[in-house]
Amino acid sequence: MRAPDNPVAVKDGVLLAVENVSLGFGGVKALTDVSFDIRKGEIRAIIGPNGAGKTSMLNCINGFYYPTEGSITFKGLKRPKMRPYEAARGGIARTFQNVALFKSMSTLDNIMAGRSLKMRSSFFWQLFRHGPAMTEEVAHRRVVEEIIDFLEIQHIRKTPVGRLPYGLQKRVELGRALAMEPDLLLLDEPMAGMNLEEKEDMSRFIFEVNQQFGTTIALIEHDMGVVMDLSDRVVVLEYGQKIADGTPDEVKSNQRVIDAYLGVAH
Amino acid sequence: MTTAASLRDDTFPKLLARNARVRPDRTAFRHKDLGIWQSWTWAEVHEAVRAYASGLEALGLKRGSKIAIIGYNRPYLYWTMIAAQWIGAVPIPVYADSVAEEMAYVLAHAEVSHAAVQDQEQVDKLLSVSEQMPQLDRILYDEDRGLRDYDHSRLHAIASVIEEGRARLGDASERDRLEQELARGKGSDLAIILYTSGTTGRPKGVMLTFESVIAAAEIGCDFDKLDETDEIIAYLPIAWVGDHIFSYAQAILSGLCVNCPESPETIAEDRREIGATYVFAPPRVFESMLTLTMVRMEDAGALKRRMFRFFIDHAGKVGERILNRQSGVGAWDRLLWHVGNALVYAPLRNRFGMTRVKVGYTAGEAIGPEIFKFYRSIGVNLKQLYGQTEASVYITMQPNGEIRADTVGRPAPRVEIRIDENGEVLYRSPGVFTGYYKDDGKTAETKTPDGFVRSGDAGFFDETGHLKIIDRAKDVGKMRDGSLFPPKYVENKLKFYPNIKEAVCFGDGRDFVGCFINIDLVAVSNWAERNGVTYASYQELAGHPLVYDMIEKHVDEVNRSLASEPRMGGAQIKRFLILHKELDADDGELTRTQKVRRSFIAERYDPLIQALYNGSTEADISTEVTFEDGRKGVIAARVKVKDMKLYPIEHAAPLPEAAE
Amino acid sequence: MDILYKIFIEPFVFMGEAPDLLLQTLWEGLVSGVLYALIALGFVLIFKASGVFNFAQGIMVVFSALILVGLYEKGVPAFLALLLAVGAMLLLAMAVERVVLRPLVNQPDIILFMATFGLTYFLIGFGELIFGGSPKEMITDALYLPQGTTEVDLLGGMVRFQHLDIAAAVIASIMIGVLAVFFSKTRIGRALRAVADSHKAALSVGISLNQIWVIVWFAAGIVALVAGIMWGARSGVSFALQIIALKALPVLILGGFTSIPGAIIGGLIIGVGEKLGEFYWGPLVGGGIETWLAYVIALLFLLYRPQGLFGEKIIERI
Amino acid sequence: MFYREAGQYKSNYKADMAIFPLREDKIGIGVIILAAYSLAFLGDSFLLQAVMIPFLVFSLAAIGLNILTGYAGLLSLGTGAFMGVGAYACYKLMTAFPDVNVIVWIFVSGFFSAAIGALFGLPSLRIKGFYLAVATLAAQFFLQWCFIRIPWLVNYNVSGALDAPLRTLFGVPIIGATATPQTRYLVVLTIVVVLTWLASNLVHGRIGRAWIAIRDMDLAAELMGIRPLQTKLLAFAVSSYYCGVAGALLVFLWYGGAEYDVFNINQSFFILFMVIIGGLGSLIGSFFGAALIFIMPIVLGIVLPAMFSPFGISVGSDTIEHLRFMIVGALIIFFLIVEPHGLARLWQIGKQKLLVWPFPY
Repeated sequence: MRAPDNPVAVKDGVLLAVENVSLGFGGVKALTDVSFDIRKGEIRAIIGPNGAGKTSMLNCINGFYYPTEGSITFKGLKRPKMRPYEAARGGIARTFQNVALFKSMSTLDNIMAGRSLKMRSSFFWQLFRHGPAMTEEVAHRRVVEEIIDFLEIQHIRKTPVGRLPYGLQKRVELGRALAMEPDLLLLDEPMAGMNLEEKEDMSRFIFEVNQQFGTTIALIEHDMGVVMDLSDRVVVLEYGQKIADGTPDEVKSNQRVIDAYLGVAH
Repeated sequence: MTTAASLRDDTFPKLLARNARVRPDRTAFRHKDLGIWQSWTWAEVHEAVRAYASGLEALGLKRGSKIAIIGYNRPYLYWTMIAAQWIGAVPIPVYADSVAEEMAYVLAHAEVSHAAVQDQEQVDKLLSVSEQMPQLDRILYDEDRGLRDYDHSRLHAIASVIEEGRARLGDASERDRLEQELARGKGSDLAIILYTSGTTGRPKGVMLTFESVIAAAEIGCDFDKLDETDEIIAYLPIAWVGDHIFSYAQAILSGLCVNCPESPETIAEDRREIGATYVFAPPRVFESMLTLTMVRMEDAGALKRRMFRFFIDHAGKVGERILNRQSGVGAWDRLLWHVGNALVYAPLRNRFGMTRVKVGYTAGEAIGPEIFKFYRSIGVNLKQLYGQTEASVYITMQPNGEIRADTVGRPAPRVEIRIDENGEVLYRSPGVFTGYYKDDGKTAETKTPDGFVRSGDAGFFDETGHLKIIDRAKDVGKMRDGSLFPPKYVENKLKFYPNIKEAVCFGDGRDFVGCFINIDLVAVSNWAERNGVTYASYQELAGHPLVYDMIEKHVDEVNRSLASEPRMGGAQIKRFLILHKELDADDGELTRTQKVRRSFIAERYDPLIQALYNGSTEADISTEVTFEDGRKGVIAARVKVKDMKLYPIEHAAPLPEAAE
Repeated sequence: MDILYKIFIEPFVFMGEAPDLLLQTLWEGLVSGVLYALIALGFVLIFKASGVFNFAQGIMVVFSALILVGLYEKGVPAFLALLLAVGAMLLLAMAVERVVLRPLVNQPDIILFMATFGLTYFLIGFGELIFGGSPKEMITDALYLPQGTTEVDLLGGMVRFQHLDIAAAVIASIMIGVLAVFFSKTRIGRALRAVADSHKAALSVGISLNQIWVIVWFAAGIVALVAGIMWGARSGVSFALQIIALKALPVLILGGFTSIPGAIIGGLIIGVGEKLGEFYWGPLVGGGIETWLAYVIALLFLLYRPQGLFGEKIIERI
Repeated sequence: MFYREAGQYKSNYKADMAIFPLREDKIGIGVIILAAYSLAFLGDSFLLQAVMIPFLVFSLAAIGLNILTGYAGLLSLGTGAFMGVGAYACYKLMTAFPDVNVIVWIFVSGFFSAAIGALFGLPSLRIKGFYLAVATLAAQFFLQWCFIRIPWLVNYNVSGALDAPLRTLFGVPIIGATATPQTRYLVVLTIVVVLTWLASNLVHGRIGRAWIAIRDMDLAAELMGIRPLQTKLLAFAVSSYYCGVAGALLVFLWYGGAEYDVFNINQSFFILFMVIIGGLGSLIGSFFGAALIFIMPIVLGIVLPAMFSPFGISVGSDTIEHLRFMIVGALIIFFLIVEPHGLARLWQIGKQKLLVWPFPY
């Protein structure tokens, strides 16, 4: 696992800028005029009550939805409407709120699948599982093993992920996203449903990913302790609108945020 | 071949150079890392270690200085030992799971200037107590994970030290100098200091020379004919003398391959993958493997279970004799054993990862004879040995064909043993240590002027010339009539019965031996179910007459076996009772490691002791207990005392083989 | 150019020139469309309530008709035979629920789909074993189904209406109407809808899933019986009929797997489209395009609207 | 029980990623292939012609469908037609270029069905599940119609049927009336072994992982950069290639000539049974499925009369036929209930049991 090969020169250190984005399904507005940016190398948290549009925001960022209004600029380029796999090619990786692993595959194969983007040996050699195909397979296996080592999941290397407990599945999913060596890593509630120990492990991994590989991370998380600990900056959404943006301390003392979380009953 | 040729090669670095010469392409080390067994040949190891030695010198490690080695079994850590020895420094392996304070004591006591550790965890530990070890100058680490942002002025990656050494070795004069360093080492030099924790007090540093370690390694290699085709899996603490002899000394001496597992959780799987030919494990490993086997077989289908039982029983009858190549096994039994081998034994050995085992050893504590026999009966050549750090392991060994569960074997080759009047075992061999580091007083206490070492264990030779260890020498008491009373020995005999969970024997300074017994609830309630015994509580079950009858039978058997052993006949149990409650660490009756606290129990159950020795047939007792939720309560009961028949002491009578 | 003219201009010119023929074709398409719809309805009923794609629906059409005819041939009065056939469908529904559905509950769709294949094979073998493999005449007279034709002078030509077709259209329409009422007005019908929405919801109303399966399979069986009588009257009762059941698939695609109005409208579109295509464009390629035209229509339609005519737009979520 | 994996350690990734990492499995496969070849010399003509050749041909077709349905998760009911494309293509090629060895044409004919398959796979980007099945039905009926209506395909043969002209390999007839079952069996066996090996390579590598990823969780796969359309089309193409070759083998090396009717919808269903009963997503399952679905009726055809005759009941052949249908149908349901993941799962469980023997898990 290395830091991204050729870090793109990004103006002002902004890796991704969301500008006045709105998103609607039919009559329902999921996002209204949201703007914020993600700087290179930071951990950016997106928080907000249930239904605030956090996941929709991630979906816009990785090309799964296209904003009805506004624009998203990634690596200095305004993004056209694209298929999700093109966003992946652009260097955005993602984990999901409800684990979306390939259930019948082993941990190893799941993470190997995350290397798909980097594999390009021809169909011909694939047929023989020999020559360039095998060389490539071995080279990527090594990278995958390093990820396995990093996430401390050696003991489940060959277990079909469908049989793993939830916490480990989340870890494998993180591994699969890391395998893409992304410039921007989107984590949708990476710690949902975990016990304290698992949460601590996961926080450590996220932190180390950020530190060791310099990967920029945007994460949605409900556990405020984790968010405040991990993230450099926090953006707060409520009912599809941005209500606060700043460092954890700033956000913590923001009256609207306090209202959204505590004061005003929904 | 190794033994004779190694006269000149009297240190491990020299032996390594020899291995690189005579078997450069054979695999020396394997380490399961990144999903596969990364391998290094002797030539590669030699090259890396030489560079490492040079790199260590560059970091200021000098002849005579000490380097601590802390971590799980990793090739780099073993190589640190050879590299240090190459330039005349002394490696000091330390238990990786020690807490920082213990480590600080050992490192300060040994005055180590360098430490080579496995990972961030150990680095953190050392840094946390660094002010207690001012002489510690450099820390080297194997895994760089998490250490990126540490201050690297005194911290080095082992790989980079080796690289540095390689660069230095580019210079021919440095190469020559290093060859001279290698040649300067001699057999009488201090090779290693192994700290033993001991039961009391501070750890003591056992100093061993190359001569003694190599001599000890030779004893084992010759005894079991180890050579370069053998494989061992290194998973026991590197600070323990066994690992040092088996996975280090013998590996380098005979050129066998050392396999380091991936992580502590994957040992079972890694062991199976490698299929080691030379195996060492403490009894608890064999015990838990057997337990797991039995538990899993409970879930098997009825037919398979029955087949398994049948063949395991059959193996119990003839398996050992077949393994020992003894005559007297009928053709039919032999055939049946081979069928069983195909259906049960060989697959079992395979699951245990013991398909290729040439010889396996267990030591450290007594192994249950049932367990020991089980492995031997299914064709695993398991042996016991008796050893100590001070002897570089070997004191007694079991020669092929003379393997018994209840003895630890004959004196190992080149080892002399004598037993003093208190029953303590003393030994002398080329492997014995030179002394405790910086503790001449202790050395003088332990070593006699004629070079014998006090083992601290009491034992005796049975009439076949095999040594039996009965207890720690200081725990062996004398009864009023002067006969020996080894409480643990008797208790262990009792505890080998599954129905007996704990036994506490009394007899020191008394007329006869009396005993408290704790039944094993699981085993006995099973038995009760099968025999239609109904009961409402532990207490009722423990006091049930039928349970008493059953336990009485066990005690009787123990007495019979005691009577047949020299010097043990006096320790037969005259009276026993079954305790009405389980001995519990929460009540202070057991240590946290589940050992009985005899004197505490004697005090607490004084009325029962009175009853044992004043001839009454029952006694009332009430004890305060602590429940799981922390509440306290009182249990009162009336406990019965049983008298036993004693056997006449038969001295030279031939032993029945199954004596237990 | 010529070919384009033949495809895009000539047929329409022809339609305009002979509107009576167009009307005739439309009528025939409409009638087979109603019958397609009836079969599709059987699929929809079962799919809606149990998520099973019942491949055996086609064979149930044949099987029910066979029982009716077979019993009649053995001397059972026609309407008693009809009653017995209905009873047989109930038995079948119960057996299917007990033997197939219950043990396979919670299995993936494709497994249940395959199970209905097994059911198909079983019913073919069973039907043939009892009633023989040769085609049979539907007992049109005994059931008082009208026969004969009426020719009506319309749009400058004679348009023929078979009485049987009229009856089929009427009966099918009544059948559909009854089902619609059943679903919206009765307690059981509403329960069925609850199941379709959510199994949990159904359970909370206190309806046993197993009972519902029996009911929908029975309902599908009756629909199959009606379809069997109608088709049988038109083209004889034989196992070749099951191939027409496959025609229900494009109908389902058009209408959506869960929509009853969808099944009806889809049936009509397919029936009419197929007849028009065969009559006006078929000769261009040598005829016989009826076998695949329906599928191609459905396919093209799917590319445009993957969720079907009445399906809701699918918003993919992650 | 037979496994001795102790000591079979892997010191490089290539060995660790081998398709059969355990020695015992390698030996097992070797033994099976050897046995299959020796059957050519030990088995009688009936066994080879009526059992083994069709079994292998159907296995190949089942592998084809399994790649599409089992691995990539795309349900297809058009297998029969794709087989037909291969058969007709092979016929055209070998009659147009009689000098080129027919083995070459058998392999080439698969490319034609691959192309047609990919074409009909185009809708798979937008439609899923049973909807897609209907798209493949369009292929089935349309192509079948083509086989009937385009006389050029059969070289304007008046009978409208495909015939098998004499073709040789190394001078030995392998196609045509004079080809012995033995030589035909050897040819079919070799082709099936080679293609199975290639398929196994494919599904264990990057492409296989992409297929399974699309099957298990298509959205996640796409968000990881796997292109859905390319991946699905490739599955259609490869699948149809296998079906095409199987179709060519079926007509020329088994039937020795055939009519369009061979490639009807029932053939498609038949192959689908094999895949489901054998096990979705398993190559070995394709063989099991083919064996069960093809051989079971044959066995029933032999067993049923034998069962009735002792009771003095003589039963007509149609009754036997009807019973066969019933039993096959009932068995399909039975197998689905007992093991919905197919015989391959049973095989897997069996192997696992042997591996951990004597332990139950």
